[in-house]
Amino acid sequence: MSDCGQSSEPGPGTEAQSGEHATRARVAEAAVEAVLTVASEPVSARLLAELLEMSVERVETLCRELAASYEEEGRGFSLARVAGGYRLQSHGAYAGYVERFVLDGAPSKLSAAALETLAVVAYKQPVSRAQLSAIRGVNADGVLRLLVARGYVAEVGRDRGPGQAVLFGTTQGFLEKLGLDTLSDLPPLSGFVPSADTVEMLERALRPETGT
Amino acid sequence: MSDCGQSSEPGPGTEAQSGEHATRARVAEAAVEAVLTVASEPVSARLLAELLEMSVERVETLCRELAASYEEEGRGFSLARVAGGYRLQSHGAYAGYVERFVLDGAPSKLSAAALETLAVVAYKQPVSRAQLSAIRGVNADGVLRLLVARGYVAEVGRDRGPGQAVLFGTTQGFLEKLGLDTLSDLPPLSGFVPSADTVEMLERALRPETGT
Amino acid sequence: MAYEVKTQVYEGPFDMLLRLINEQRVELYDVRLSEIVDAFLAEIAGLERFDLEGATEFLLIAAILVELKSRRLLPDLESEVREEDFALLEERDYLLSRLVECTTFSAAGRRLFELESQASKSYPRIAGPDERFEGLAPDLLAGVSLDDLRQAAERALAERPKPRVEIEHVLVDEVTVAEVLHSLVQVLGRLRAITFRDLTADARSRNEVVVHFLGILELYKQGLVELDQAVTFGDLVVTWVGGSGHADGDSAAGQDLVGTASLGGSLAGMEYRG
Repeated sequence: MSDCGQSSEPGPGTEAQSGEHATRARVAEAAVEAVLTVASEPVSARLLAELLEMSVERVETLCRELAASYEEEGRGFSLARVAGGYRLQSHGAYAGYVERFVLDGAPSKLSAAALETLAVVAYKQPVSRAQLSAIRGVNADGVLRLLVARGYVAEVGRDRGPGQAVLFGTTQGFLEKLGLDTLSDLPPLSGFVPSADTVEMLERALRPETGT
Repeated sequence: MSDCGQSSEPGPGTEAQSGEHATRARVAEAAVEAVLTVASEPVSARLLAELLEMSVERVETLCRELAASYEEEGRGFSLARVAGGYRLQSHGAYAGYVERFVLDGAPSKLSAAALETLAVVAYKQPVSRAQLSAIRGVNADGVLRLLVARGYVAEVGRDRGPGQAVLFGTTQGFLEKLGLDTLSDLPPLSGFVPSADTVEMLERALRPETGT
Repeated sequence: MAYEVKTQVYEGPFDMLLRLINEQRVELYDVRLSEIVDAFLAEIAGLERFDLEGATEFLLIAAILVELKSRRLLPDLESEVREEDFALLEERDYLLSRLVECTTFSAAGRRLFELESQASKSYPRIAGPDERFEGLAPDLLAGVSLDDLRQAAERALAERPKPRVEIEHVLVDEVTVAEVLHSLVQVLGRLRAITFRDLTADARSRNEVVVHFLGILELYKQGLVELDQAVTFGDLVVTWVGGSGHADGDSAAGQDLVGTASLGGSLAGMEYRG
């Protein structure tokens, strides 16, 4: 076999036909599959809706159902919604095989300091160097440069105040790397405020009494 | 939904488990799906057999069955055997949608990161993945795969050192697209060009950047 | 508990403090100020422009820490509340609020890490259209000029993170409090009483004297020695009251004291650099 079946039915605008590729819904599903197969970046629901000539809502329902069916069937790929669009990706359960194949070597992990700075940018964006440094207690330039080079963070504008400080924010790549659809999918910051116990522990550690 | 289900079982060498990703055959099938999902080039049966730790014959049977099942289910993608390997591609029946997508929706410009990587390959070829990553300060694999898939960059040899890293260079197609006769027609770089030693030093300097 | 702090240029004072306080569960007086100072100095050294605001901020925090540390280290001779204690309390509240903020973002950073680890198990499909659509696919190089390419190369080759200058090896801990404690416990257990002058007669440097003094202070704090000084600036007599069981340097007391080694190390390091 050189290619597995090239029947020539439903293009866009083609009436759904009876048979295997029959129902309208199945055609739409398959069309989404075809488009995502050739995409190299997440495809927005809006663009899919345009291509399929249906409403954005219907596309979203359809993609959700398709994703669920892949999961249920135990497929090696999954349909994920990231960075404002849909994409096909390998299923996390088969990361072992894929990693052997792509030979990436594990991408170098961010240091704790870099992650913390990234968190500040993510939650406080747009944010200036000075604001970052103030929160972390040291100059943030080195870490910031690393985050920019790795594509997590980018300049997003200038402060209108005096000095016109450069402002930083997270990128599309940040969303993709974290598997998030939009920034509003970030877990709420309030969930990370330390507990009363922890604060008390910190407070005790700072208490200037003589310990014994 | 930001990501569609991430169970964490069968890696290579993992015993097949009961449940959704249950049978050994289903695991192998899903592993093939996962690998083909991320592959930009056809993957040989031999390589698949190696990854899956099974015989080439079994891989071929498995791929044939998988291809037939996609066809039967009326999927928008098909598993094709081309040029000595297997790949996922959009199903011919949905070419109309794909064409519209390619014309209207696909990115029409190289990203800044991709252009920089391409430029580094052009000027510093032959270069290895590791050198590229070191120069750009980021893992260059994803971008490199895209450039290879688009035919701008290709493997041009192997490093003679230990590890025999794959070396990349630009293609004839690249020269044609830019209207160049030979690589020596590239405009000269101004300023600092790091030597191989410097690149190696940078690589080393980047290494301790891993998490605490 | 013994611990080692790896100075990482990119880790700031707050990180360091928090890590020590939170995870290592050490007391504040165990925090190596020199680590913090070194990290900060290294940062400053790498700057093209001196960051006055950052430096001031840092000095304030360092000053608070030194103050808090010295109070914890010295015996509680007078317990009356002095006026400056209020100022200290205020500073402490300030430091506390900064640490809480920092803790919050630390936790958020760890969560981001988890999200990324999870997401990185899935690799995106980036194959693009196959050759059937080649004629249609926009040429990604369309509109890219040779000059664009040259500039991209120069950008990529220039925008390298600066190699870090390793500074760890600059610090030479000639002798640590941990080592000194070990020998002090043995010597004192044997001799019972000795003047500080005699105790440090063999010291090769002022560092060693300082480290011995810190060791003695620590033993005093643990109630293992008594100190007697007849006249101001007179000889300090150190008397062992810890019992004979402590003559073994590996005793529980010895273990407990290891944390203080960091302080000795830090002072030795600073002295060395000065």
